Amino acid sequence: MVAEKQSKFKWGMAIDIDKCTGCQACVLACQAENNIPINTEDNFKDARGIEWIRVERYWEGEFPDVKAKFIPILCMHCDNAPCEPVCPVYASYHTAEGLNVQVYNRCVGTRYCANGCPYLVRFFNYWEPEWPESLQNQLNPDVTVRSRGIMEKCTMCIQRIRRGTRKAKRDNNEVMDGDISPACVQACPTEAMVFGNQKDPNSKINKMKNDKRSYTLLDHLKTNSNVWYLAKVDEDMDSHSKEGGH
Amino acid sequence: MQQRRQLDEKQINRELLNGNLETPKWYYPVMGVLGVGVLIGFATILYMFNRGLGVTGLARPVYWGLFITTFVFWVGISHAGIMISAILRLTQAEWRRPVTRAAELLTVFSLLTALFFPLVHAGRPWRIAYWLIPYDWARGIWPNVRSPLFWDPIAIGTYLTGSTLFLFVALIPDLAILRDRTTGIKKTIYSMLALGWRGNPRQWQLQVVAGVLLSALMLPIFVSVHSIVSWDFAVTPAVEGWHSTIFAPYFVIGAVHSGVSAVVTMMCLMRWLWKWNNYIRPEHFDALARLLIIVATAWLAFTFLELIFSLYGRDAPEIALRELQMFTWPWNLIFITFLLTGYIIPVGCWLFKRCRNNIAVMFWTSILVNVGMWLERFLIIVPGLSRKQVFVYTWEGYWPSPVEWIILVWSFAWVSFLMLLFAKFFPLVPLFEAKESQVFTTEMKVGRATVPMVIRE
Amino acid sequence: MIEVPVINNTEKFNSATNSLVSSTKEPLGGKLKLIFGIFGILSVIGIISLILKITTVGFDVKSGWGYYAAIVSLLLGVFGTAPMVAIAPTIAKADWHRPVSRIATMFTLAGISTSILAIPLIFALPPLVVGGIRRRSIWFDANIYTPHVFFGIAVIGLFLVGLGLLWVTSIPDMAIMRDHSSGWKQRLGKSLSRGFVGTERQWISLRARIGMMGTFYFMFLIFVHIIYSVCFSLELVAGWKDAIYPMYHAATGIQSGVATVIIGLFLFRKYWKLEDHIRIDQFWALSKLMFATTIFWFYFFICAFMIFWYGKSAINEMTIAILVNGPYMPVFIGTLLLSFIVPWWIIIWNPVRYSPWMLSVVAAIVLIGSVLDRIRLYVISWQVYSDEMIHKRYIPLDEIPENMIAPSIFDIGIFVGFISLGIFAILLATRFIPVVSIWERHQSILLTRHIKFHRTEVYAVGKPD
Amino acid sequence: MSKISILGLYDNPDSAADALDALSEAGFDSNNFDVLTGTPYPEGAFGEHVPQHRLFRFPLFGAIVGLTLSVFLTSTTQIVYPLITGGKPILSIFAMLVIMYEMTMLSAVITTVIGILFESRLPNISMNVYDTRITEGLIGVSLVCTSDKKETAERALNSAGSMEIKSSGR
Repeated sequence: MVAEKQSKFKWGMAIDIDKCTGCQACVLACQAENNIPINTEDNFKDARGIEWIRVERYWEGEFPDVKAKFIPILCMHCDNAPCEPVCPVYASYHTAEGLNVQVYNRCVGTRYCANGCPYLVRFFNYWEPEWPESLQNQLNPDVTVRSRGIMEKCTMCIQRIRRGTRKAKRDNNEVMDGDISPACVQACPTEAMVFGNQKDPNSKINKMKNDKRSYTLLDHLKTNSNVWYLAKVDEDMDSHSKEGGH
Repeated sequence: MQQRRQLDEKQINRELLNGNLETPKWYYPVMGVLGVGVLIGFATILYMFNRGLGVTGLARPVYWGLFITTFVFWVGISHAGIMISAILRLTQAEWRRPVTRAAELLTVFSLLTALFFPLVHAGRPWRIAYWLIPYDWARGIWPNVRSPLFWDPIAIGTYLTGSTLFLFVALIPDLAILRDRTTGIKKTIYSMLALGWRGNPRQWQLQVVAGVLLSALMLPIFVSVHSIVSWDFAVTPAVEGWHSTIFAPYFVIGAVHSGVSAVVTMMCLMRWLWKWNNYIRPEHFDALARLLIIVATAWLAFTFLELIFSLYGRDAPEIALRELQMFTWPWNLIFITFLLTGYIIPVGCWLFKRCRNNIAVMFWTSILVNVGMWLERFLIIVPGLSRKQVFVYTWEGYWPSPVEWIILVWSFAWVSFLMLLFAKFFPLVPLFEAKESQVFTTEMKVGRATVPMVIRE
Repeated sequence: MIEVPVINNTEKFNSATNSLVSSTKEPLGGKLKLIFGIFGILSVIGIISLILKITTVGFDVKSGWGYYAAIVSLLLGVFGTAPMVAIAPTIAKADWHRPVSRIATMFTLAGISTSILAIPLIFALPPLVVGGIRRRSIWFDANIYTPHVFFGIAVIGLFLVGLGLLWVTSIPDMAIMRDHSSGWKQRLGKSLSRGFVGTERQWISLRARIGMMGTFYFMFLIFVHIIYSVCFSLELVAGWKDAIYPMYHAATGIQSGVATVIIGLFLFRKYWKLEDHIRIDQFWALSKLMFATTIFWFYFFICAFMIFWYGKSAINEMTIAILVNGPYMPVFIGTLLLSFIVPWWIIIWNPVRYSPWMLSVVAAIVLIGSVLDRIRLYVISWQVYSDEMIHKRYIPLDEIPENMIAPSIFDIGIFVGFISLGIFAILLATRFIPVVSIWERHQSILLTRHIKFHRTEVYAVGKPD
Repeated sequence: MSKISILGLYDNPDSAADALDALSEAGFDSNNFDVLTGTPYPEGAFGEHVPQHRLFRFPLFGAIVGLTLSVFLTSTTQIVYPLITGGKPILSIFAMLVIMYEMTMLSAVITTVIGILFESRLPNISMNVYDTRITEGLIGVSLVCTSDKKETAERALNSAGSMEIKSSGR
């Protein structure tokens, strides 16, 4: 693709399922970082909760010897994203840095992209978002507060990426691997999640994505996602995880 | 066997203009009721704009619900017009004549209504209003031509413009008749609209050529419109229930099924309300029912092909989807109702000549067909979304909220309101076609039998 | 309403009868004998090469049967759907079809070649259970030889129903042959016309029978097309999921059928001297049909292609590689040109639709196009089939072969031979059955009039129902 | 010399046809007189000369215009904003096809309607004399001639047995 050659970044993420304990730290960090409205109980009841990253739990095996398997799912920032071309107003498109971005200002809320997304990581604002008085000052100034009627989704914390690249530019040195990390990656206690630049040959993510355990979700749809998962080291579960998620 | 009555032009004028030159006594009460419905509908829409889409029943993963269903439904109904007037004109079917205008009218108004729904279902309709329509000059970035949601307005706009012009061209001679029957301000308005029609051979010849040529041009548009609407769904690989290659012809044939049935419904109403028994005769219903049997059967065949090939892949999401769609409450009930009303009951009736010639039966069966067709779209869209991929993790079914139901009812009130409004000022049955059929049909004696003859030039 | 004068048609009737009956009577002149000889020899060649193919290639080498399958599918279209040109207008009560219908219906006789060719193909088709595992099929969990049985029954049934249709529609003409000819023809006519003398009751039952047989034939045809297209190409490609494919197959089949009828009409009109029975109106109407079917080719194609191109999933990309831009891309481009673009562009002009020979040129182009179309569809599906691959979710792009396989000499022999066999059958029939049905010709004489309308003369058509 | 228009009304087609013959015998040019009916009759039913039209050129022209416009619109939109969506090429031909097709058809239809109006000489603001009974089944034969020919014209119209003759100067 033309535009991709111009940039020296292609961001990506790798998640080691083997290290994931399902502690939900990433979920909380994401909610705090990105001004996501509080998911109250009613929100979840009418299936309108917004969680840019979620931890799915799968029970494997029969009681008593059951194993829980956790898999954090966020926007895969696919290169062939089914959500992008269907948007009539270019609100969702692919940046030169390989990110799948959602331009809130353009979005008119047709929700077509959400139908196109096979991972269900795009969310619609049904109501005007509200925060309790105590949290008013907690909002992140770098992130837009999305009004009602538009789609939103994981941005790989684009505000942090911008900050990192700008800083590197200012004290003119290269962006080192690990300089930039989204909130979820930063918050992960077991360092199961790794974020980095795929065009940097010796970045950690490149090693992980070329690992023999690595796989991507729903690869038969050929979305060319930029989030890789490293299968759990567990003989009787490898077979499952190969088939994308289950 | 059609019982042919000779009608002179005076009588045709008197009978077919009875809705325009004088007002039937049922007119104002009916308009009042419909008007109230329309107002309630618009109020509801404004309320929804004000509060946000939260007032609908939509929830993840069903992001499209009743609004899109109804949008597809009305686009489907709109296929009545060109089906009747174009295809039957090109195949020179004599019985089309009294129906053409009403059918084209239905096309125009149902398209207008259909266009409402993508607007109201959007999260920020006011933005669409000044960003996408007419075109996006506001932010210096034009719409994405790769998006099916951009193909839709183009296709539907083309169809709407085309059928409106078609309607107007065919209306000119009748406007001239009205011009000659009215006085005062009405006369001036009609004279302006009639563009000084005199009815010399040249104008009549062009009128005939125009019919054929415009039909030939509208036919490809007619096919393309619903194909493009179906591609809204079919192009998304993520939704197993939608990603099927048969969708385009399947939607088109379904649209013809529902559209022609809607025309039948309208013909019954015209016969009952304006007493046009000389023009809308049982033989017309008979012919339409025969046509509908073929269309409906083809449509059923497509339905089964689509079903077979969705299961043919034997993918888990597909099977889960079909289980939900056919065997899980409440969808199983809807599915059965859809089969019964969409095909089994109506076609079962139409097989018998007695039913085909019975106006009341035709009325109710045609209404059943449209109930079924609405349910079909609902069954395609909602279950398809609720089981779209392995990652669906919220299993509550979507069910439309009162707001959505009110807006659905509003659309019906709105269409009939517009139709009646039109019927007050313009003739619903093309007078010159009625007169033409008097000239262009005759009878011949073969031995003792009399055979109706059609004159070809 | 204008008065239609009652005129006496007897002499018109007689002249029509005589000229049409004589078209079967005329002695086998040298030229005709020559033609018969050529087609006979070619058919023999075809049968020989069929036997050779079975013995040399054998049923296990699936890739060797691609062209064979393509030929069968072509014949299903060219000969099988031609009668639709007679059936459809009859149901739609159009009045132009009367001189055409007999020629169209006679192509059912050519079904003999399809039925012969179908039998070896049944043995070549792999069973539903391959390597102990059941492959994807529209027969789901049926007996593993279901498609073979059903296809066999369907093809033979189509042939028989076609013969029935031909016989029913020509009963009155048999009666005429019985009365206006001598020798074996008279005896044959006597036995086939089943004592038809044209009573009211006989005509009514005849009309009912024609309607019934026509509908039967149509249903059988669609059934055959669906089974054939799905079982003999679609199911052999792992992951190819294309709900519109059967309809596409049927539609393109009808396109080639219309083309065949146009060419047949042209030749019979020219060499059987039927100018005063087969008028320009018939070509005019057929050209419209041709135009419609030509557009349908593109419509059905784009309906499928758009979904695959936009969907962009691995399965979609595989399907596009197999159908469009894979090894058979040149063939596909040829199809696109000859099945859609060229004929569409020629036939869009009014003068073309009035001139029979121009129309037949277009029809020939369309036929070549449909040959290429069948090759593009069938050869690769038999080429990529393998007992391991068939169970995969989809065929990876790198597993798709780079280059296309060329037809063997036997394939060409079968192609030429069995088409000639069909034509031979028809030619034989024309010695006995008038190529324009006399009774329908009488009907059109009876029901169409040129009547005076004030200062002009108009053409009026009676429409009894 | 001032021009006037004369209108003769007839109650059956044959006498109207006679009137046309009488007029041409009286030496009027067939472009100057015209038959007005409330019903489309088959061409030449009154022995009038069948008018020629060039309607079929209009849709062709319109189609070409629409095609060029749509090609321009779709290609520029994608070239000016080279935003990659879903890994599709910047110039996605098959997406453009849909829009090209629709816009071509649209402008073809519009030009056709314009052509119809143009070819049937509408809107028509000529002050020629007219009678409202024509749309009730009477057949009018209208004629434009110089005022000195008035008598001959009226004689011709009367000879065919017209119910009524109206005339107006202009």
